[in-house]
Amino acid sequence: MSHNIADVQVELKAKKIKPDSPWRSAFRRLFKNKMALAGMIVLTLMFLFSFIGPYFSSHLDAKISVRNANLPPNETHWLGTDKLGRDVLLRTMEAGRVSLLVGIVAASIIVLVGGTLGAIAGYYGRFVDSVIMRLADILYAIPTLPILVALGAILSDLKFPPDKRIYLVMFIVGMIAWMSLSRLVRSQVLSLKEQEFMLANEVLGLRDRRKIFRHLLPNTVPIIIVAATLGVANSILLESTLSFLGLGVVPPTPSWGQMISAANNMIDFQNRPWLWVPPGVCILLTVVSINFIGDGLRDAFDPKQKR
Amino acid sequence: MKQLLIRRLIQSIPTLIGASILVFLVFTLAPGDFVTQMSADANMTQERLDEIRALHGLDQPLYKQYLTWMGNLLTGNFGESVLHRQPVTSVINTFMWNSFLIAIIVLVLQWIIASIVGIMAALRQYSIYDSAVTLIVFMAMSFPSFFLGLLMLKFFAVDYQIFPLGGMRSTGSTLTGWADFWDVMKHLALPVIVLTLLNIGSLTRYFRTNMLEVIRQDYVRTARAKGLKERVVIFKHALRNALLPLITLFALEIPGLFSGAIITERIFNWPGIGRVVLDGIFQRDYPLLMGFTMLLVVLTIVANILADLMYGVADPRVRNR
Amino acid sequence: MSSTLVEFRNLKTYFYTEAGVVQAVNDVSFSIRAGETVCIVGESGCGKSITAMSLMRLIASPPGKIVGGEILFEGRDLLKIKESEMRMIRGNEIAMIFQEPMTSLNPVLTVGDQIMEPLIEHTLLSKSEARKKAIQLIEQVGIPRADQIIDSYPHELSGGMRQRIMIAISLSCDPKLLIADEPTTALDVTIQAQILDLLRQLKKDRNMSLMLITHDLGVVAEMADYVVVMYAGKVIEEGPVKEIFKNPRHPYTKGLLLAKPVIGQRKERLFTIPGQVPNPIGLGENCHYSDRCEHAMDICRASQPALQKDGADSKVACWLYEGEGAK
Amino acid sequence: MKKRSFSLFLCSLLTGALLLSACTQPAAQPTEQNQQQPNQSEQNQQEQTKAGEKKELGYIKATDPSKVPDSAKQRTDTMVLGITDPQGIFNYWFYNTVYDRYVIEAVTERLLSVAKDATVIPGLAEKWEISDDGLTYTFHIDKRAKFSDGKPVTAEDVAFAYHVLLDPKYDGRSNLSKAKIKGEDAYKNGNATSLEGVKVIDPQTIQVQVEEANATTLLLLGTEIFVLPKHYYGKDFAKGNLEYIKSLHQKPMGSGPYILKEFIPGQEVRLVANENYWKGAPKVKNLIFKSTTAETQIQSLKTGATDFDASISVNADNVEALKELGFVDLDMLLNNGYGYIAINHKLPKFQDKRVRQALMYGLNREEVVYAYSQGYAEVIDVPQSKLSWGYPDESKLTKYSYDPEKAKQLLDEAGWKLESDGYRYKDGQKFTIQFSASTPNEVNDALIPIAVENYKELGIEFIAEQLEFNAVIDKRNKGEHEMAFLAVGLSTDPDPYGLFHSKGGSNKDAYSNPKVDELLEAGLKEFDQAKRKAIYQEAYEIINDDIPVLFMYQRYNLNTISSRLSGFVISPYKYFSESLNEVQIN
Repeated sequence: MSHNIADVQVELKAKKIKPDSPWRSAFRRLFKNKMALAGMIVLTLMFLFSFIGPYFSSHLDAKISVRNANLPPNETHWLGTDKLGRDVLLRTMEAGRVSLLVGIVAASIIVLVGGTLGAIAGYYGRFVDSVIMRLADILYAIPTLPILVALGAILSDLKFPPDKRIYLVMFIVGMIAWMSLSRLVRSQVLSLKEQEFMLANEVLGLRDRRKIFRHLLPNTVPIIIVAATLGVANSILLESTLSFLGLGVVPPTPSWGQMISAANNMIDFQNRPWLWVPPGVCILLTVVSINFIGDGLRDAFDPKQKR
Repeated sequence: MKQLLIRRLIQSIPTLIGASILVFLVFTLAPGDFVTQMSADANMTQERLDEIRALHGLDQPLYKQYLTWMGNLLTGNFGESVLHRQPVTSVINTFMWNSFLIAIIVLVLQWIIASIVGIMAALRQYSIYDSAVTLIVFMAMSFPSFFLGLLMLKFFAVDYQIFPLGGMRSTGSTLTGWADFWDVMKHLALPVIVLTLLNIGSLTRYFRTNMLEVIRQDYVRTARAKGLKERVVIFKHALRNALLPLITLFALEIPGLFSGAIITERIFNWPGIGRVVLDGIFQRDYPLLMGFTMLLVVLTIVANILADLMYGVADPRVRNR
Repeated sequence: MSSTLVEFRNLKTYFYTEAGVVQAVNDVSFSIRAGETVCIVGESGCGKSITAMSLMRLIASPPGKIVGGEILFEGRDLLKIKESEMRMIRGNEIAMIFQEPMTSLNPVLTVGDQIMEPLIEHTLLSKSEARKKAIQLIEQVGIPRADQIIDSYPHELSGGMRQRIMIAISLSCDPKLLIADEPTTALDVTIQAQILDLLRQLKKDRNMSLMLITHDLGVVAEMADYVVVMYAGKVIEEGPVKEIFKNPRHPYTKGLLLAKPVIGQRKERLFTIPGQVPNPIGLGENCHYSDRCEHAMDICRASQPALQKDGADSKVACWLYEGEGAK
Repeated sequence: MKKRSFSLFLCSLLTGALLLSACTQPAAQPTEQNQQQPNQSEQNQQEQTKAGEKKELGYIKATDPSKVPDSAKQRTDTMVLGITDPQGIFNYWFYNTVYDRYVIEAVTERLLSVAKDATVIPGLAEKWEISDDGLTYTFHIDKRAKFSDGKPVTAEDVAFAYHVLLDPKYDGRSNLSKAKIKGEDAYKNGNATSLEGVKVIDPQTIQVQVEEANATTLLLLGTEIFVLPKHYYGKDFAKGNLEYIKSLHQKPMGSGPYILKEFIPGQEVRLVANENYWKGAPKVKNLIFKSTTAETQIQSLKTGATDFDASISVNADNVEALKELGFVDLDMLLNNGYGYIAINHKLPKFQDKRVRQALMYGLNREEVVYAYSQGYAEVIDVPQSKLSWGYPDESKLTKYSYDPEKAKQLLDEAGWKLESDGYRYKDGQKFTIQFSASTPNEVNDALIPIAVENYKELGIEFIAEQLEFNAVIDKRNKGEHEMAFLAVGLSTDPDPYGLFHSKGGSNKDAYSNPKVDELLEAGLKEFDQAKRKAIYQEAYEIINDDIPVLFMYQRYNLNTISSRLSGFVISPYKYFSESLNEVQIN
């Protein structure tokens, strides 16, 4: 009746059961979520539209010609022309590059800075916690606009190349928008610290850094993901508001926000929809799809998620 | 609890000082001052500009300006707004409460709708209702504020004239009491709708995420095993735990009640503080800006202390720390 | 023999997941008599908890669903009655305690509050009466300083004390049946013994039946009047505890008993049953234990043995005893 | 996925997810945002007017007065004037924005006024004499003049005005020290208790002595002085104590046609007619200034919320929309000011006149101006309004119409050689221009793309940077700018001293041309208008040739008046608010 170990190992190998890493199963679950799928497709189209689209346009070297300004959509200009006679379709594509990159730059900073600082504040508590949280208080209260105005001037004194400036602006925007995420991560870490698995780590004598990044942060992944997707979405919207207030991208480089804000009087709004509909739809599709992907990621990533 | 309060109040003093220095630097770093505006005038001469700067102490070294400003602040004198040539406190007082009126209505609406919609979406996860709500919520979040504002203005005020074209009261209205109340309500309807739509998205998703987390916990299953009504299980057991992380979000809304919505106030011509501060930024009205920002800093600190206190009340595990 | 309190008849509970249909509980029938302790034994994943949850009708649907069979409680089929009627039974006539005391209590409500809830819900006691009853219950489950404990929070109590509170909660409305889903697995041995003594004592005082779910044969030996052995969603053997321990019939039951360490018998290696519990998805019509059973015959791999009477009060589902080749 | 750090992985996953392509059939494609197609009034859009063709100027009558909305008709005794949000400083001595000035001119009056064609006419003073040496000015106050509380306007009130404007603590916009009144220094910095040069002869006459006079002194002492009641504002007034005056900003009192009843910040200003106004009671009983925004100005007129608007920006869209209303008169006139591009003469590359002329020839200014205003602004070649008597004879000026070849030729002459990379270099330096553009600004939005293109053709790299308005002005005041677009307002007097004299107050471009300096100084000293006109003719010819700044445009200004109102007296030199007592509802 006795079976020795060897046979058991043989049998196990025979069945070649691959251990299923959390990422692969998360990926599989992500693919099953139909909304997230749609989001990914639309977002990929947006990327192709923005980064590859322009090469197909026949108006690449078109000069500014006030003659055919504000033409409605016609066969040469599928989406009509803007106030300076430039092809709206081409501009929308080029604008996509700026808006998408701006969104991702700001969001990754929010996630990196906010998540880390939140976890550290939550984990160490007392002194470290109050310093980080008070810094967050101050930054939270300072209105972003004056900082951006001051920043604009400083950059001009330093002779910073104008077209790169929007990314630095977005870096700064990221640096002053991480507070709400850090606060959420901190509160999550505070309650997580009470649970047994952290006590178990304590017992194992793991280094603090490992405990924070390997154990605490992964458990805050759902909140981080929600914040990351909101971060990308809000950054794209913030860029458009900045353009509305004139602090966004420097003409002639276009961004979706700038194209919409160009049509901010009632007349363009009513009589020339082709000026603001394309960028508006682009922002809408991009932001909605990013949010769906974020949501899908949240469901897929959640270790406790039973589907 | 009291001990936590005292510790936090003591901690807030260095924060206030740090904030005041940062606030002062941010504004003085911004190039030009309100006198620069005047230099565009044809009959202005450089001597005259320097005279005015001296009168306002702008020619003093930075640290001296800071000390005088802080000195006045501590005695409650926020200085005089250069743009409105009135004490900063009275300028803030006139405009802030208009912003507060809209913000408080939006806050109440936003939290009620977001909680109901968010919880329902969590309870019926992956149902049609859930994806419909998610879609609408994402759509609302994806509009730039001025875009949504103009769209609303176009449909409701210009094309169908259901709501007035902006402003806070009808022109030359001498109404009082309830009539005046309804007149103001009619005027603030559109800004409230726009702001609620804009803010509702992220909150609904936070409610949904937290609710999903909590519903799978063991104690919810225990509650059901006790034979409690489903309503009690969800709203007493599950919701209380789901609310914990959102308390911090609620506390963070408090400063927002007073800071005003710059873009919406501009589009709907609402006499709020947001618009006044925006003009203040572009016309370099330092006393007004610094005074108002310090007020917001104090509010934020109070809000955060409140958040931690409320968190302690709500979550016994953190309470006795 | 006292009357039958609960009778499971061909209960089928399936789970519809992405990977396929999991037949967690597949045609299970057995009964629990009033005042009797029935232990349901089996490896994890054999469907014993699902059976209990089906009795309480707490299967989350989607993805789970009770697809067939009946559960008669005092003659009433619990699967047919309306949800509101079922809710009146839960916590009142049938109560349940769970394995994980650390997370089974709501962290933000006081212990007293959670004990009083079923009282206020089912027995319409006033708040003050409910509080007095709660203090009594806390004392009955053997926790000192009951009047202070009632206002404390779950995180302030030890694992053992929390399980006692869970028991206090379940007993608050004098249920006829108490389901205990591996109540002591998460506790250390000394506490485990105290909890089991408490359960035995309470069962005797209140003439309550106890449905104890466990994978620990030691607990079965100590507590059970009657034992039901489950494997891969089916009942493969049941009988009085002495019969099962002295004269196990089904090869799987034998394997289980052999795997138990016996004091005094030194062995260099404990017996292990070869192979693994089969994947619950796509179970065939064969005897699910056939690929691990050393007595497996062709018939075993072809079709399923039915649960046959085998002796006075025992049953077994195995082709060995199907009259054909009774050794 | 060996690497295990979660946060890094999160970002790569996010971008990774974005680049995935093949996947199963997507269920719910996010719905296309369906835009409701507004009414297309495209027909007139097609026949684009050629750039630069003149648009109609002057008073365009309403085509169909009957279409005045009922809500406006119901206001039988009230008129609502739309202006941008005033700041509530209704005191000429301390106001900042022109919107406050509209309210000021409804409530208070000035010592001397200005006619439509900018000539000085009586105000509160019915007549005035200037001594032969031009140093003593005597003003005789109209006996009928009374404040709204019935008390007469006296010389004492005028003296009060002079003293406040020269007070050591005065920080308002008026710059009376330019008039150089005798004893100003002693009063301002010394311990004199009153201005030596200001004498009250009798309640109706006041005499002012100045140390040095020029052609603008009369304007400084007369048309720039608003007279406020000393008995109301002067309570416990002493040198250095203006606090009480400042507390009355929102409760002004003056001798004007209207009395301020109520100011609702951010909303409206309500005024009622001053029945015993000394020039006859105004015809409309109630006056309301309502705050309007750029987004809703035209709609307010359309829905009858306002009867008039002074700040609708002039472009083809707005004019077309206003004409569609039918019941609105459009008073189109040339704005008394011009737009220009400042050049920093400290930089060697701009010091050569030929380079500056090349920058003029090389920029297609017609296209920029047309793109910005759709024809509602005119390109200028000299920094003066066409309506001013000081405007030079155009035949003697060079017209810098767009001529890239001439510009290239000038650049070659100036030694900027064209290299292989398409850019011009001189002693090793590439010709680049850093242009500081203030935002948001419609002119810059049009100018930058065109300038980038035009100057690239010449071989000049034009780099635009976006800065907030004050940042641009501050940068220019410190002389750290290279090029920046600015607009400036002109006064009733044609003297351009401020911007083009080397010691001019607003000349921050280090431009200095001795001949121009000499002419401008002579122009100021001369009193006779004919002689001054000849001086300025010569000065402008030199400026036109020397191109101290790139002249851009003089735009149109638009006052939109509902046809139910009439009687406004408006010109580039006279705001609508100074003739409110003549307005009537027809």
